[in-house]
Amino acid sequence: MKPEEIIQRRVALELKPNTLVNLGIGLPTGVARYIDPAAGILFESENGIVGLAAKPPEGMDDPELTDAGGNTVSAIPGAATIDSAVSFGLIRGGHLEATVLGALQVDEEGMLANWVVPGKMVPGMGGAMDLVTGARRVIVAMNHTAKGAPKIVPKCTLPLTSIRRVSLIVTDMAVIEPTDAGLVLRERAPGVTLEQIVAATTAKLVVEGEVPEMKLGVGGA
Amino acid sequence: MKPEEIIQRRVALELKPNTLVNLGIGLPTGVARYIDPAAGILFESENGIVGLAAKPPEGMDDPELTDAGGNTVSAIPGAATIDSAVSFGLIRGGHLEATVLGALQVDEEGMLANWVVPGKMVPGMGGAMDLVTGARRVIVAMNHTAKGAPKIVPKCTLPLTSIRRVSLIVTDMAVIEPTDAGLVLRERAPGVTLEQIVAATTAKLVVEGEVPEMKLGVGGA
Amino acid sequence: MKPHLKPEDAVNLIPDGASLMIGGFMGVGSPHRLLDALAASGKRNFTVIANDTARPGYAIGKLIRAGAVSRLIASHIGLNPETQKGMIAGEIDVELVPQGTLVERIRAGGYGLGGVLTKTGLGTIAAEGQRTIDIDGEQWVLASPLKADFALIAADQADYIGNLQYQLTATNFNPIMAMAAETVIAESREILPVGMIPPDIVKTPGVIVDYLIERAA
Amino acid sequence: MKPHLKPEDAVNLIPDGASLMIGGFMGVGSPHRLLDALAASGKRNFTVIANDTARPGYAIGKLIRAGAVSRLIASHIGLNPETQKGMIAGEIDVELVPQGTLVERIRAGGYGLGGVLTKTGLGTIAAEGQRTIDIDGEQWVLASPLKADFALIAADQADYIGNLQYQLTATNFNPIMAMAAETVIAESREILPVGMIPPDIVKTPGVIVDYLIERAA
Repeated sequence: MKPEEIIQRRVALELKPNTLVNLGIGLPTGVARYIDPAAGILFESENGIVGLAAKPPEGMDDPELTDAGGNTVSAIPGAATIDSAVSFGLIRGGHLEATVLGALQVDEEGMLANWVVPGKMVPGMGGAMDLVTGARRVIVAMNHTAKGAPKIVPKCTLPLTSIRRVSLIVTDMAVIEPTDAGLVLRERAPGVTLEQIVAATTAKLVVEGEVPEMKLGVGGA
Repeated sequence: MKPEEIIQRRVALELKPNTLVNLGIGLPTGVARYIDPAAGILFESENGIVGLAAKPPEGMDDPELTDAGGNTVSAIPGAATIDSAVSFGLIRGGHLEATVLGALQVDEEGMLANWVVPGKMVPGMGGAMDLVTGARRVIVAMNHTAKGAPKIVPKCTLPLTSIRRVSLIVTDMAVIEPTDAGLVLRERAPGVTLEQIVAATTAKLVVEGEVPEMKLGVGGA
Repeated sequence: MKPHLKPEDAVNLIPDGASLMIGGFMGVGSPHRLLDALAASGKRNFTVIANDTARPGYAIGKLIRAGAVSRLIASHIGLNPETQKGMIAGEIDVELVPQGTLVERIRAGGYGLGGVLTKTGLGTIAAEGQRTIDIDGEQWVLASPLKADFALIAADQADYIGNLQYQLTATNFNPIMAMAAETVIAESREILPVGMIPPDIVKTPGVIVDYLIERAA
Repeated sequence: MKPHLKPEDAVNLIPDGASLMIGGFMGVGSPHRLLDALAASGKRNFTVIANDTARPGYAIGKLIRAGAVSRLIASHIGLNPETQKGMIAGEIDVELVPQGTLVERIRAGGYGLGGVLTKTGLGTIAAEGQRTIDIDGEQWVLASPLKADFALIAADQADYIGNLQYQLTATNFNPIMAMAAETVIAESREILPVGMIPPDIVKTPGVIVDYLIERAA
């Protein structure tokens, strides 16, 4: 199983039936593949749609129906399209159950940096700051390291996306929950040892007893 | 001509073609009768309609199409219905050319009191405060006196509707413009003398030269 | 699919003392069947947030007549003397708010904003007890967000998953209130299969609606 | 009836140095014909307020490539390296604003509100230089309203008096921007006789639209 599939399948288990969820562009988008369609989970995109669905059949896409990356998408029966003010009303107002997004860094306090590398990459925050500040749960979905460099660090050196602590970190190696007591290691990816996780993490991890292996979502694309 | 018809016909001349106007319930509503339909003036009502029109034919009214007084109305072709937030966005955001409303008192500074008589009549301000604060022009349309008592007074004794000066006062006796120099008497109603106006007004009036007789709108219901 | 309830069962969800946002403008666009059931239920001590209290014994006026309202936040009560009497008698604690400020306060509550900055009411008794903020030398009234335990709203069309569409001036406060309450109960003239309300016509996405009222038997 | 203009004539209304709100999200729901004409006009020194600058040479990206933008207020420029280059070279003064704050700032400008109180960006570099307000012990970022000389927006249907309807995710910032500019120029896929867009479908009342762009010859 590819690292990103592990992450996507594990995140899929975090999403509650009949709730509204925002999946970031890239790796998080793929989480939708591992969701039971009967669970009634609604995906939204900050450019103004509730009820986003997968890419349309070849030749059937509509240029006025896109996700936040500008890619054409389809929609479920019962979708609703909304303006940007209503869209961020849903996000900021606590109506969004979960946002799933990538990270450049997450630190021991659960702070997230994911929008800018000063002097190098200044794309703008888009909707990320609203999502991380407003969603009821913030789930970071990312590879544990970037080119071998740990991304879970003692203290973010990059500018923060929000001063609100994220809810959960899901990587290809581990599931980690930021708490008042620090980053608690909750699960290991299949075949990954505690020692490997600790070695790939510069942040201090709290380990409480046995660390079980991840369960993975059973759906499939 | 009845006093209220004088007021309505005179106010009608103040309304500019192709603009958005709010007419208060009661006397101001009747201003619409004296507007040239070709002028493209759009009437709105704060409960959420742009393009309000007169009462529908008997038996053709719809209970879900009403003015701010809850009375059934009709609408022009090209009307738009909007929620209360958009409605007050139009009012507060400077998109409303004029509001025409009644008064309990107006004073020498052009301040308006029209929503409450403490201890006696506490109906609530409804949309009046937003209208008086937000409209580009505020036109007071009222009888010059109430049961013989002057309504244009040195200083409002009733609670103000806004600390924003009204643009014009049109009564059955006179047209008065509040300015930095005080209440300037601009016009007399047909057959009314300067002395009669002064006698019916406790506020100081500024009289500059000849005071011409009102022109009146020529349309008719 | 959303749970769908008879009005009298929906009313059982609402405890004494709950805060209720109620849609409508002089009863136009109010959830009448729900209000009938609530007034008949004998429940009381509600905080009601609404534009007005309609006329005596009509729409929200039924709750007033039933003595079910102990606190009211509204912009206008002039056409319901029973509300005014209740206020003067000290039975209803009434907070009068300019209509445009009221709708923005509800919106702020539902949209996660910290308050409303408006010129409306500035320097009048409507702003008494409220903070004013100086921004670059201009004064603004800071009005606080409003939220409620329940929003009781009325729509023209609903679908099975709670998407709502409104009609004409019956729209008014309904879509704004739907965003600002913990639990949203919607009464609709029609209830349609999913997909029958086009996405661009939906004003309230079903995901924020918790219960639909069944059609009348 | 609203004045209707060819894109190249509409562009003549816009002076060098004007502030422009431009609808669209990655070019979806942007007024493409108007942007083409504006980029070709040689006018420059614009302040652009928009969600993003799309991709190089596309939609608002055309204005960037033409060197017509000296100031930009946007939430995202990541997919247009030309904008980033212009920013780094000091040719474009870029203010990055969280998307939800950007849309509320525009709305506040158009709705006559004094600012936006949001938690978004609090304690981050996005809030640097901005005032925070303490409300009952909680901190909120106070973001200022935005207005513009022109809003250049795109609709799906217009009628002769300027009522506008939008489609799917091409809606985005368009109806909000239409409220916040001195002069509103709307480009629409269809232009219909008055009365063909039902009142409840109209998202932008024609009264705030100043000019329509004629259909392509």
